[in-house]
Amino acid sequence: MFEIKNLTAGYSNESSAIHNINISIPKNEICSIVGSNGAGKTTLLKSIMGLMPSKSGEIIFDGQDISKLDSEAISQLGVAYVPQGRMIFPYLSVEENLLLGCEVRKMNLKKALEIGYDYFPDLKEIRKRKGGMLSGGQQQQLAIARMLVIDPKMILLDEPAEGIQPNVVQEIGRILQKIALDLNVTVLLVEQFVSFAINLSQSYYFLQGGEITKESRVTKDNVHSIVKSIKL
Amino acid sequence: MNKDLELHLKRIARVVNPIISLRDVEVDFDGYKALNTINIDFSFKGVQFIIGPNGAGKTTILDAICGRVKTSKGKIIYKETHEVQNKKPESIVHLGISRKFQNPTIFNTQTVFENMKLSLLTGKRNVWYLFNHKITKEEEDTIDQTLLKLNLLEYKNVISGSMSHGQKQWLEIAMSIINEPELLLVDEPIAGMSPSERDRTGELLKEIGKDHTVLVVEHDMKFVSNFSTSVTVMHEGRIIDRGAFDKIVNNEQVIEIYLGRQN
Amino acid sequence: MRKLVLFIASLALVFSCKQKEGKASAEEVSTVKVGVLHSLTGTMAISETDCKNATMLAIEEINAAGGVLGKQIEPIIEDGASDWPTFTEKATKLIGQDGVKSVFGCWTSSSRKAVLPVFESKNSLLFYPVQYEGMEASKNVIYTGAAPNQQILPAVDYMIKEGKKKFFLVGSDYVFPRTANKIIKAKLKSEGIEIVGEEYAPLGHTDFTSIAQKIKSSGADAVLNTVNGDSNIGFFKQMKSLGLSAPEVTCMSFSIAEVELKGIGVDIMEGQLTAWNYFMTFKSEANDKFIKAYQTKYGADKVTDDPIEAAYFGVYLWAEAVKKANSFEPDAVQQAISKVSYNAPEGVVSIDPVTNHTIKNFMIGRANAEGQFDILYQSPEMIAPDPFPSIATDKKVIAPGNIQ
Amino acid sequence: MKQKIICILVLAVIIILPVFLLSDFRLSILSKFVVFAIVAISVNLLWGYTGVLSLGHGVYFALGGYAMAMYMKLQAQPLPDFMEWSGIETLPWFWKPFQSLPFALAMTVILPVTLALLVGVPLFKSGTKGVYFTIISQAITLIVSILFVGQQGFTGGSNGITGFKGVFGYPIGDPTLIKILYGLAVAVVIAIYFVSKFMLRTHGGVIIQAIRDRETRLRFLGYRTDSFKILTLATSAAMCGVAGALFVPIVGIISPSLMSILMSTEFVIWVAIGGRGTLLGPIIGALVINYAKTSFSESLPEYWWYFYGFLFIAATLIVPKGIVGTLKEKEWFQNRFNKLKTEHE
Amino acid sequence: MGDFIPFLFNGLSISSILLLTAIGLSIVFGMMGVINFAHGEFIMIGCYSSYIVSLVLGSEGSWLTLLLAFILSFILSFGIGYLIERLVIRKLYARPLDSILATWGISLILQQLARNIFGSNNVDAPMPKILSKGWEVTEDITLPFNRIFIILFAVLVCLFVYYFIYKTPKGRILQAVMQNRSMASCIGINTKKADAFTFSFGCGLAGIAGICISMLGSVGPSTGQNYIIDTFLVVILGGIGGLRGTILGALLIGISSPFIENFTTSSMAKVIILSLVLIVLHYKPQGLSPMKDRTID
Ligand SMILES: Nc1ncnc2c1ncn2[C@@H]1O[C@H](COP(=O)(O)OP(=O)(O)OP(=O)(O)O)[C@@H](O)[C@H]1O
Ligand SMILES: Nc1ncnc2c1ncn2[C@@H]1O[C@H](COP(=O)(O)OP(=O)(O)OP(=O)(O)O)[C@@H](O)[C@H]1O
Ligand SMILES: NC(N)=O
Ligand SMILES: [Mg+2]
Ligand SMILES: [Mg+2]
Repeated sequence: MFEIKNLTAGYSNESSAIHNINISIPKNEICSIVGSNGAGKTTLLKSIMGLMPSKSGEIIFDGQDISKLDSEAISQLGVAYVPQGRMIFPYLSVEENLLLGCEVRKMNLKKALEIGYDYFPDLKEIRKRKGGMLSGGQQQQLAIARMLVIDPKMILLDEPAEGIQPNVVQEIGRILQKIALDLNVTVLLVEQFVSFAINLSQSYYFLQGGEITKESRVTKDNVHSIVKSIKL
Repeated sequence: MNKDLELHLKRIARVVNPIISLRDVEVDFDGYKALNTINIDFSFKGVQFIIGPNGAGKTTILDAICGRVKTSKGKIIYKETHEVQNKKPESIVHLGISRKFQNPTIFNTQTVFENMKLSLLTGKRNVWYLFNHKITKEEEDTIDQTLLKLNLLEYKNVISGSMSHGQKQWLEIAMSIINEPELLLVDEPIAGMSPSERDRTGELLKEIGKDHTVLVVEHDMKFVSNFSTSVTVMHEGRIIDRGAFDKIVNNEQVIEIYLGRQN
Repeated sequence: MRKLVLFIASLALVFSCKQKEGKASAEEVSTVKVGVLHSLTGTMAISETDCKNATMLAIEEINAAGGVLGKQIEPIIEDGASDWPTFTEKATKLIGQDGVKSVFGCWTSSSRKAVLPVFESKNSLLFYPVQYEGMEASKNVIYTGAAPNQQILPAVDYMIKEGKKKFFLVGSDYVFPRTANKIIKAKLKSEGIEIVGEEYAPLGHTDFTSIAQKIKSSGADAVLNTVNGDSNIGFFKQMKSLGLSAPEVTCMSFSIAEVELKGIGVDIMEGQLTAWNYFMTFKSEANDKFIKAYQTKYGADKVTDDPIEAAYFGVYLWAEAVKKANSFEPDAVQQAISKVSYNAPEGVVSIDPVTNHTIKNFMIGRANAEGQFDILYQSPEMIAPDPFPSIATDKKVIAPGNIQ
Repeated sequence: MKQKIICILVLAVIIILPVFLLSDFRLSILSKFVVFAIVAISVNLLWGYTGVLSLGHGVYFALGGYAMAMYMKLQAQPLPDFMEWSGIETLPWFWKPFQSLPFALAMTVILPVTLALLVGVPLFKSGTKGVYFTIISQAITLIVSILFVGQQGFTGGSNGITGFKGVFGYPIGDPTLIKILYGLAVAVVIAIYFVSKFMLRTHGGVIIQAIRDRETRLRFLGYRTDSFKILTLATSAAMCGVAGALFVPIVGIISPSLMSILMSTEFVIWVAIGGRGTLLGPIIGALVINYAKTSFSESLPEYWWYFYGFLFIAATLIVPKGIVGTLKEKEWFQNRFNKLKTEHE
Repeated sequence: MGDFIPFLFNGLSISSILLLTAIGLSIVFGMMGVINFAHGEFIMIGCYSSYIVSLVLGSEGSWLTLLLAFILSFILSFGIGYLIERLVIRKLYARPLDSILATWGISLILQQLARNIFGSNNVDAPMPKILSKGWEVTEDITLPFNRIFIILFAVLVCLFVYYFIYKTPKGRILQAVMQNRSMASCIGINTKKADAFTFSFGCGLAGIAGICISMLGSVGPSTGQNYIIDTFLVVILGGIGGLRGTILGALLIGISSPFIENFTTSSMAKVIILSLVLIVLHYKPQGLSPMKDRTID
């Protein structure tokens, strides 16, 4: 169970980019947050991840309020993050980028590599190249793989489909569903690609101007009407 | 390579009266050939897409044209007269080639208006002129109109760094089109945009494409199908097909390596 | 915003005005002000601080003995900060603002050159305590250090007498070494002796690999060293590790005194020669008294050396001259100073009326294991100064400030 | 409007008052600070606005100074004394034209600008940026100062050039001359302030600030950013040269220590503490720091370095935008105010 | 040919000094982006460490003194570096040019501290007697043992640092933090610790370099100042970011020095070498072995 209660956060020089956010995601579910540009989606993820101090509210993960923790501690609790803009370590090789999180956690590197290349076979061919030299899509794939190999309990994805070729986007959808089900991972997916996101999710929140204006569970029956109803 | 394919590629590569032609272009990054003997012309006008798997070399093609990466072989010919390979980026811009980058790269500490002013008065004219230039009413109108087109007019005096990712994308587009370049290179213009904005961007590109050439790299197939006049497919640093969207989506190889089955 | 800026500006002004008044009104009749201008910070502080101390010691002693002409001496200390323009500024301040009657100070020729115009235009008097390259005889400077003919030339003579045939000149890249070497070269040429090399290292240079190598390959048997304090450690270490040491290759230094020797390290310098007008080991009653007073005041581990001694007796000479002239005015003091003498630690010194330089002793010392110099040679009598050695120039001093 | 007039009046009074209030010595020290303010403006133009940090501006300052000093030295002695004792018997050809004041004055600008072009054209054209330029600027300063020290016969070596008789017909140290020089320094600083203010108002101002923020992008918009950088470097060097030329008659000496790394770094510090990227900041910075330095070194020279050191650290940590930059951030001011108020309650 | 060997040897020796002083800076400046103008003062701290040891153990140099000096220099400069990182540098990671000012201030303070503690006089740090001798290869050629020692030591340090940074997990973690601090913390790295360690490690290496310098020359409050520009130039010439470049830069400058000094004076040689470096940088503005990436600006 992941829960956000009355979260308000923002950049120092303005009022606040998000206000009074309330979100709750049951374990092992995929939840989407959709919203147009500037709605505050990235801000929300950043404040969950501890990259930005929240002004008020609580973020409860695993029964613990993580809103005052720093990113490192949050990550160590098992929260993984794919940021907007990839943030690949440019001078580390693909393989080093991929394994870094595992090295910090003293995990089995060989197994992690296998898992990573299994998800994204394209990365295997370029494993010796420096992360900063990759194409945008390759970096995005690497960013997602990097998050998956550390065996997270919860993952935060900020527009993960951006810049990725269509067949891999489909693959990512499958992967997310699979890890949620098989590996007990809770997924918080921020997207503007509404149909892609809603189709994967069990619930969604609609973010507008920094506030949640719509939310609902997603079932087989209402998927289409929801996708239609969201106008970004 | 099989003979038919070779012939096919030869045929699709050439057009009459191209705006930009790549002849045996090769880009080499410390031994890695990001572009491998590229031979292709792009015709005047229209929104022409380049698609292909991640790492195929699409961005690199745009980079080579606008002078951001050095080609190790071959020629890039603009309007059949100017060889632009390995020229300085600023002189390529002066020929009428403009580039929009994948991530928004705007001047964060300046206002939207100043960003626009900077792109309007490109450095074609001499340093002294630029230094003393006072903006004219007409020029301000041009800026306003472009901003209006992109729904940014209300942000005219906002410091651009404080806008969201999407808004920065718009500004970046506005900056690339304000001088009405003849060849506009656009890399993933709709990344991070919402569906309605995507449509607006598409319409905009289409409109520019009426009089100018727009080369777009994009992964969103819906977008490609709606707005493309032609599609070029790349894979591993080579061109593998080109044609109308409907034809391309039925190419088995393209489906295999790029589109996926259940589309 | 604007207002605040103005506020700050006016504040600064008020402060600077205040300072001026504070200084000007504090005049008292029972004291006479003198300036002490040395580098107390920066690279030259190493050497100059000791000079300042010696000056202060002399002033204290004189004050304790009742002062001069019934007045206590009030020293005003300024820091030249090892920067020549700062010297100029501080000299202007001492003379113009504080109204001192004379100034004791400067070490490098550069700083002396920098303050010279100030002393000349304000017609004040500077007591300069360091050996230097000559070519100067200002009316407004009393030189208590050696002129070239009181240090450099006799040292070269000594080396020639020792049978040295091939000379190598090494120096730091500034005015004293370059000009000194010009004189030395003229001298050696007139003696028909070969100069096998001349090298300058930037000030503060520490890596003497190449220079030492050049000395080695040149086959020199004598090195004349005008390298400045700091760099000498690197220089001698490098010489040593290439196996260049006395007596096969004898090095005569002109800028290493006891204070520097302490820093360079006894084992590196042992056996090397230096030329000065005073050594701490010099036996005289006056010297014993001086060393005792100096160590009592500044610590038993303190050493004295030539510039310290020159700075010390400079004050006494000034006091004697003041008494003789019965006036503190620079002009009168300058007139009177050649008529007095003082029993300095190095012997009885006096000022040559023609050149304003001191008639001095000359000695050669060899560094020993205790960090002192054993005196190998002492000039049979005091040497008269010749700041324009005929060997290097055809100029002559007629009177202080009058050179032809 | 009214406020503006009052402001100008107050400023005028503040500028004129020292002439009557201060002793000659203090006034010439103040003139020196004003000269340093010119330097600070020039450094700020390059760093604060164009984003090019030079840690070698001392060399431009000193070149301007040497040009002036050469003229003044020749006025005092037909053959400078240092040439004599370095064995140079006739005046070298490149010294000869410095007998003319107009030539020397022109050179105070031409020499630094020439060096700036020699440095700027190849470096900026080849795309040298950021820290690379910063370190290289230091190296260049080092090169020139070693050359100046080494060529004692032509430059006075590490002594520099001193021993002037006077200038403009007045002897050095003459009270009238000191006042004239003060007036001159103030006039130049005001002129240069307005020149840079004007420069920044133009489109060029926007361009150079865009260079500071994102140079590569600007090139892809079609700007020859290197030309603009060369232009600002040259302008900045010219300003520095003028400052150097004023410095020499005021202080009475020029020496290689003025083109040292230490000096050049101090220039930058003044700007940083006053507020980079603001017009008034560098002036305030130069005046305040130099005032502090002088009063400190008169009373507590030993501790000056500690204080100075802490000042740099404080400047970057507590007031990273400098004095003026911080004051400008009204919000900051307001916040402080509010905080105080709440603390009181 | 006979002359060639001492030249080459001297070149290597100068290179090794440059390399030792630059390697710490290459980490702090190249990897972290902190322009540490106090780097020279960490070298100075190292220099004084050997002096301190000699004060305690007596001024007869021995291998034990040397060993203790190395240990003390590393600990001292590491520790002071750590303190400074915690207090000052930490807040400046996003502002590289500001770090110039702050570290310049630190450098002034450290110099003055040294002056107040040890006096303004330069002091000599003794070394093992054997090292002050030389190996007489032929009558004309003597290779000083201290130089040989320093060359070997530099090679050792280089190998160690290279291995540590590029081949160990710990090194990779440090690299990651330097390349993207916030992302590194998002994958669970304690960036504060990594920052503090990296900076102090760089300072520690400077301290070690200081010992080697004290074997050649004197130790004074401004010793570090003599090296700072050369050190920065080495890193710049090599190209910011990688150790390979730094090694290349040090070798190039070092080896060419004695050859140039042979036909001109030391001052002129310095001018010529600096000018050559500038010319190389004109053609390779990012240094000899630059770190590339695709981001614009
Ligand atoms: N660094 C910043 N400083 C100040 N304001 C910011 C900053 N980044 C974003 N904002 C503001 O915060 C608001 C929310 O931005 P955010 O990036 O969270 O939007 P988003 O929903 O992620 O948009 P997008 O889809 O474009 O990524 C926007 O109004 C934006 O202007
Ligand atoms: N500067 C560079 N150095 C080394 N390799 C590079 C460089 N730039 C690009 N490459 C490589 O060239 C290949 C093509 O890259 P490019 O960015 O052109 O791909 P793309 O087609 O735009 O992919 P995407 O759809 O992911 O954006 C990639 O494998 C990339 O790693
Ligand atoms: N006078 C000297 N030694 O400079
Ligand atoms: Mg976002
Ligand atoms: Mg791409």
